[in-house]
Amino acid sequence: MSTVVNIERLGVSFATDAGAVKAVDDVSLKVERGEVLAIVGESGSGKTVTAKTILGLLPETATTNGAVILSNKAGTSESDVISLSKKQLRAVRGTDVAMVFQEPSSALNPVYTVGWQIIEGLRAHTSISTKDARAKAIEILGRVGIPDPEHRVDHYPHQFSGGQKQRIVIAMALVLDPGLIVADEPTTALDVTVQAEILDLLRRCRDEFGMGIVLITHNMGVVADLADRVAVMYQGKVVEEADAKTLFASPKADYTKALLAAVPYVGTGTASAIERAAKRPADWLEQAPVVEASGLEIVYPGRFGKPGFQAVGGVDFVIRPGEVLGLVGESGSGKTTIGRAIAGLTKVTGGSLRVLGHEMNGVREREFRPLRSRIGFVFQDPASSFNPLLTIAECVAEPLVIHGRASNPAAARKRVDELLEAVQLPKAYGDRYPHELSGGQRQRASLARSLALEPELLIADEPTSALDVSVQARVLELFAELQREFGFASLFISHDLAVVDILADRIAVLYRGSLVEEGTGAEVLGAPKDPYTQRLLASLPVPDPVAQAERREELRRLREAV
Amino acid sequence: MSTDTVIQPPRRRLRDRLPVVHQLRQSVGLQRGMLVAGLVLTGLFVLVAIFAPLIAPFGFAQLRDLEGPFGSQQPPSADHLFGTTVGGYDVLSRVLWGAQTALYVIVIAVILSLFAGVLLGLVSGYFGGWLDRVLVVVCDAIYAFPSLLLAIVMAIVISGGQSNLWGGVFAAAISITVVFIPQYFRVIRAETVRIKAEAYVESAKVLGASNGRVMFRHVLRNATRTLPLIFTLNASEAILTLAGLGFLGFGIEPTAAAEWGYDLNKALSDVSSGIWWTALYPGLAIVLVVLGITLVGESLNDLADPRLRGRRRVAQASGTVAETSVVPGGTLTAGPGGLGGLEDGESFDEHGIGVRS
Amino acid sequence: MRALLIIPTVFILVTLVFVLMRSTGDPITAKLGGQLPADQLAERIHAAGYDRPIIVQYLEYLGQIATGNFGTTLTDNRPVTEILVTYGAATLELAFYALIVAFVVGIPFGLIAAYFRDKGQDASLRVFAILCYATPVFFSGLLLKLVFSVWLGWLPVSGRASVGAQLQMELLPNKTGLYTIDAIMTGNPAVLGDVLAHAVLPAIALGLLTAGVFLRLVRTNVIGTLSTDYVDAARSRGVSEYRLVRKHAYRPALIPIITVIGLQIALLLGGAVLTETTFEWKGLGFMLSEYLQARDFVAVQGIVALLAVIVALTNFIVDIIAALIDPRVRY
Amino acid sequence: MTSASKNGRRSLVAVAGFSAAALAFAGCSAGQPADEASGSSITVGTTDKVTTLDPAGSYDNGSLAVQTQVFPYLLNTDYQSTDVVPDLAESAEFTSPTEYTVTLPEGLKWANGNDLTADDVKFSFDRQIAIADPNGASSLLYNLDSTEVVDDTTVVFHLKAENDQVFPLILTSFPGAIVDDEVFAADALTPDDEIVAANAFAGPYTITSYDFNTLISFKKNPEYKGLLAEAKTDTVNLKYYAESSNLKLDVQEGGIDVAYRSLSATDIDDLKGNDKVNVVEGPGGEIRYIVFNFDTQPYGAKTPEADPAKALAVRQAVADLIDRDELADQVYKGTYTPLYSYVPAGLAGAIEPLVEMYGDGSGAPDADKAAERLTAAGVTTPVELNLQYSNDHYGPSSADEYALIKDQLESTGLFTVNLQTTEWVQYSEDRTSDVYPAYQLGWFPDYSDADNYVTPFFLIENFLSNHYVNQEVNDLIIEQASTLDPAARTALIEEIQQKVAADLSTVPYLQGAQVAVTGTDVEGADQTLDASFKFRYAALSKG
Repeated sequence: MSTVVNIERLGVSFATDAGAVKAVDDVSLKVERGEVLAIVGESGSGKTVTAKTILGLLPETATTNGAVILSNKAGTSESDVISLSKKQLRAVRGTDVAMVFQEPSSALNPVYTVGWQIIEGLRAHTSISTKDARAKAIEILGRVGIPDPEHRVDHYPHQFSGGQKQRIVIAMALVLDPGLIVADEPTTALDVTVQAEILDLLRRCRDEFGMGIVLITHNMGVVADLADRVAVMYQGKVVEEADAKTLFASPKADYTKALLAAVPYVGTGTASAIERAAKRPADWLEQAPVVEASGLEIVYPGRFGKPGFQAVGGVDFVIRPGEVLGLVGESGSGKTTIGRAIAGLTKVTGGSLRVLGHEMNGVREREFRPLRSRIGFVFQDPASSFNPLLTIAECVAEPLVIHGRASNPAAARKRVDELLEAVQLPKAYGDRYPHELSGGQRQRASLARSLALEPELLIADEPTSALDVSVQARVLELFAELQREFGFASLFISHDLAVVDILADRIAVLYRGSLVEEGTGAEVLGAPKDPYTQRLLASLPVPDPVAQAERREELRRLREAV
Repeated sequence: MSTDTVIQPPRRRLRDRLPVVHQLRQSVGLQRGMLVAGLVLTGLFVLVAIFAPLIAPFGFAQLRDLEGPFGSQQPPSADHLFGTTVGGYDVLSRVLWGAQTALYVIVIAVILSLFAGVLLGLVSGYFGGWLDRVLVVVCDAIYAFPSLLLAIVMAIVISGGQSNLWGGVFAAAISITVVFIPQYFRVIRAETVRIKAEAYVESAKVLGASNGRVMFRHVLRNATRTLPLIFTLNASEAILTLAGLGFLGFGIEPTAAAEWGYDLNKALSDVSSGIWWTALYPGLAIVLVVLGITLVGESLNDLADPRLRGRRRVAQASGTVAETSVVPGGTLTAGPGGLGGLEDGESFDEHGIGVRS
Repeated sequence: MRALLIIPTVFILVTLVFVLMRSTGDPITAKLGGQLPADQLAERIHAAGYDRPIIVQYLEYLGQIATGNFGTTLTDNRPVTEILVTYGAATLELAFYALIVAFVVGIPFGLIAAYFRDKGQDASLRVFAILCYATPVFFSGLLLKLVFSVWLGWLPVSGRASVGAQLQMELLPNKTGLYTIDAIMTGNPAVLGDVLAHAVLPAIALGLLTAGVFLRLVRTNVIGTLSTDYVDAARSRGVSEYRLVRKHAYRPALIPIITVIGLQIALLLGGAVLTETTFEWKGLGFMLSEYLQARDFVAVQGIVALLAVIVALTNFIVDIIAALIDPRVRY
Repeated sequence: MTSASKNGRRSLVAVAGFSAAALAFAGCSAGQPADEASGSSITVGTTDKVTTLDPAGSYDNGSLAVQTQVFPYLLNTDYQSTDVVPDLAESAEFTSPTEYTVTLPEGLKWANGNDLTADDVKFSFDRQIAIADPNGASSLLYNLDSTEVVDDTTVVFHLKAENDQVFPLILTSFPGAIVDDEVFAADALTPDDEIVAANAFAGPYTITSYDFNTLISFKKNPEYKGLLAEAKTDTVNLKYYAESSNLKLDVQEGGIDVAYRSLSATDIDDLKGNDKVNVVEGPGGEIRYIVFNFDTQPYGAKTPEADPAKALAVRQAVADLIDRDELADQVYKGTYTPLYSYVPAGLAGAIEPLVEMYGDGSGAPDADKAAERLTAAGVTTPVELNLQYSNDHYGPSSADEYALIKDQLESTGLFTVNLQTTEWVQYSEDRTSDVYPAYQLGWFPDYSDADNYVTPFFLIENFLSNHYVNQEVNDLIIEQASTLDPAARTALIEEIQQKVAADLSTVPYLQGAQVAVTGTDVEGADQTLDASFKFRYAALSKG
């Protein structure tokens, strides 16, 4: 097998406001034809920069040294991408190497048809008649699994689902059948079930079209599923490189070991849940539930006569004091809507939802306000959950000031310091601004804020999905500790079954606004009854190539059955 | 294990926190050139405006000095560097004093429209509902409103027969204000709607903060980050509108204050008779000041928006390696002053006002 | 739907103007203040009913509007509809020529500035745009007149057509008021040449002012879309930088641009009082300032109502064009 | 990359193409845009505006300028003369103290062929009174009781007051135009387009094409049988301008032949030095004066320190200090001349009382005399004087004019002047409600006779309403209006001027000259610039 691309001693640094920053330092990698090389690492490790260098897509502020030897499709000639002129670079892009982007919805031009955008790639390299170009576009759409390509070729991007959009992005990369595809986090933005299909498609590219694929990801499950060889990057350097099986079986670099340990493995959490259940007091079941939903319906009103959108249609569940209910579902399943309804951010339109003994359907803000001190909320995006112009101490002191526990932020500072200690953040961080903290640190501060008034109920809306794997592990540990210590009831919302499994006593699975399955961790993960839950479980990749191979077979069987 | 080492970020020196100085150090290449040029011109304008009484050789309405009257339409000479106008005033003094009048009008016009516009935009954006729709309709209606009519009404109602400096300045300022309020309203409303959906505002609501507290403590301060840009654009439009009103004869009475638009109007017939200096200097003054202010506004807009901001090309692969990259969220995105900027905010669109074209 | 907003917008404006006009004097004092003694003036004002309370006059005016009678102007005794047509035609023609210059100069140079971002051409184009925007139009108009007509003598000083040409156009039975069309109807190329020559300077003066706005608008928005993911994606497929600007970045950038261009057109159609005065182009803008000084209530209200309709209509048309460009709105 | 600059070049080419095409057209059009009408043609430019063609609906000079060319008047003044003689009429005299009989020649025709008879005359005056349009001049017919048609060619005007010497003059001005009773409506204004379409004209010219306030084209009227000599030019085009500087550039570049009314002082001064044009001047009827409000002026009747003697001393001091020559030269560059009396030079009975009574006796200012007057009257100096002027109604130079007056009064240390201005409409309302102690005013004559400069101003109930009451002057004015013998009437007018000059109800200081700028090949402008203040195109000829 001839090498498609050979990166020798690559170095890339950027000019930022705080001076020059070196993102990639002395990296050497090789990709053979028909082989998938996964580059894995946390954000800031330089993996995306390395990938973009192969296509010369770095912004002007970047300077590179070293060499990236890329051979053309037929393997007849080689060129060093870094020293290519703009014109030569253009000739290489699309024909010898192509890229698949992370966000499918923003990688397609909203105002042009998908057909036109595919033809653009063809027209940039070959002088081909529009009729033939259109035919080629239809053919490539068919190959990536878009139904009824003859008509869909003239549709616009917003008329496709997330998964279909990613298929089109891949089609655009394949149309000139390049020697190498660089896929930058191709499935991160997709739901788990759709992710599995896209990984299959990429596998076909490798097997049927014999292309080399450079897969950039931070998700070890995906690596286990698709990768032949793996390179682990940390702080701009390649700390370890090996074939998939040996890397997972016997990692050598400490960083790799730590990374693998931090990745949640679905099913491992059920043990601790059973042990927690045992410690429950006998009359626990009869205690008044903190949250009780019966036939809960939430409809978002449409604009100017367009029909409303029903986000939640008839859901029943219960959260008892001190219990963690895991709410799992893909995007559009209504899980966040339920969380917001409990917190009084979204109006309940049907059925009943009793929170701390208070009926939320037709609630009036004045009546509900005193109850707010008994509810805490942790948001998903650490970057925007803090007012950028206030210091961390002021933000955490906000609940204390609002509910009169302290006259002003300064008076509350002692209590704030205690809270920061509780979430393992040094007191000195109180004087910093939110943007001076890392994602993980900010999420801890957000936890501190939500616990300021020792609420009885804490709603966490995908608190760790925006964090790196290692940081996520520690935040989840902290969350469990705090839950044991404060004993609050909690609704933990997530799209990742593995994460929910670690914390939840009971798990509820949502699908398009209705509850398809509910039970303890063992029941739901061990023996799922509902077909959707089964498919959801099967398509979740586990960080072990061997086990992942069996699960792939099981998923294919499930798909034929349905 | 990559533990979170405690890093003590440099306390941001006060010098860094001043708005323009901070941007100045950030800017690079051509953008720095434009910002510097803009600042020089604007600084000059403000200095001249403040020290006009000292710099100007004569009073703005002075017709004669010890040796007798200046005479009308005298060409530039030793004691009248810019010559004299048809009315016998010294052009140089009128230009210098004119800066003072222009500064008064800018400050008053912007202050009047700033508060009303921002508050209306905040409330309308935050509460939405029918109040929002009504205010939007009224704002659209204002665009078609002939600000000239308001200039006449204000000229009468305010000065009430007197045409002193303040009467004239307020008349011009108020007629400009009505057109500026919708501009502030639109931008702040869009920002409020955007910020209202941010997590930290929703968290404040969940915590049970009152609407007033949420609006003023959280939303307002973040929504007003784009104000320096709007302030500069309105300042330049204030001058152009004042000149327009002056041209149509509704400027400020010459013995009450020196006003460029008024002098330019008077100078039109001179120019067709070959007397160029009475028109050239006030015209140049208007153009240079508006150029200066707009350059500053445009550069501020570019610097606030990371996409538009150029960065120094770093020397060959230099710079400290991993230290800063430990901060997850990567080195490419973070930077002092946060991500912010106008990426998704409504790009500030231009509307001319009736009297300017 | 923004189209329905035409009615409330016009209604608000006309009411606002009505009250303000009535509170600042009356047409009789404006015309004969310097000729008639106070008592005779008061007598005539009373006869004309201007001294009645504003509410009464307002209801009477609404009654007239309801019956479609826009009334005749008070100072020159002509039906309001007639003045709207004659002066509206002049403004329409000036706006048409000015927009040609604005589009020909503004849009392409905006694209070039975006393409050569932060290089020499970009900075010089941006300063040029700011200069166009910063120079008062009567000052630039004056300089243009001095250079091109007085010193070089190529172009006429002012007005919409020379006397001879105007007379020929007067003879036409179906005179439209749009001199370009009338000139073509006369069949005499010299008349058309004369009308075009008269339009060059005002078009350039007003056109450059608007071009300055377009240029900055296009530049900012195209740069904005140039840094989006889909442009990066296209670049990764080997599409040339120049085509990226012209095709991939330009069309999506049009959506925000169209709304502002629509507003600029509405303002131009509302009449450019400064340009019209400088170049003797008697359009809506110039006449509005004349009628305002003469306190001709009926005429001012008629023109303002027309302005409001123009602004509302332009917003409506802009929505349609935006829908054409942006498929997300259409489906 | 090259393709990018190609796009840049393509747009540059587009811009160049557009202007080149326009220039090319301009080239060929700069010559003869249109074939010249048969016979000679003159183009006149002005910045006046027409209110309406219908004489019953207008009372301003812009409309009169057009009406004079196309409508017949019973009486008129010939070129360069001030005595009123029959024009359309054959004879006109008082047949009894209250009856003024006018006879018409036989067989008079309108340009459209309709007969012009006594019925047309009665119709014209009856409709003026019936319509009484707010913008019309019906108030001038205050003395007309009724109009009687004796036969086809004789009309008798029954007047209220006897021997009214003013009535014949009124027949020559605004309401005196005779209209065609078969075309005009009796009880409403007739739209301009209908009048032009019906060709209802009988003056020296008729209107062939009419673009309101833009361009009017006149054609010589073969049917004209009036006082003036036959029109020398077949076609006269009247072009309207918004901005005086455009009018100046057009006449300077030869775009138009004649420019008449409101060029700025700078324009005229510059054109005097230009050999391509002639600047022709004639006596002007417009006068400028300062009015004192006897109640609210310093030491006025209604002020706390009311003292008529001191008030008079203040007025006299102002009259002493105004330097008329400096105003005329520096601000108006000769387009206005110094005025030392209430009746402008050029009219019968005009004398210059202010020359001897104030200043240094020869018309120049005298600071010491003013100081003496004030100390004699016990007035503490400097006197605080609020002076008001209008910045838009009386032309662009008012501001410079009053800045100079303020400077003249203040430089002597006797006065501190607080100069104010307001927009015209508010100015007219405020001045009659005693808001301004002293203020600027101007006057355009309704008819060119001394009466029109005294009656409106110095009767007890007058146009100024400045509370100036002098019974003796009041009676003299009423008497002169009905004095048949011209010499006796002139003596009365001179006496009135002496008396008012002593009281100084107003201080006149400038008289506007009529100025016309013509191409070097145009004659006749000097002939029509006379005390009638009517610019009659019939006198103009070219080539």
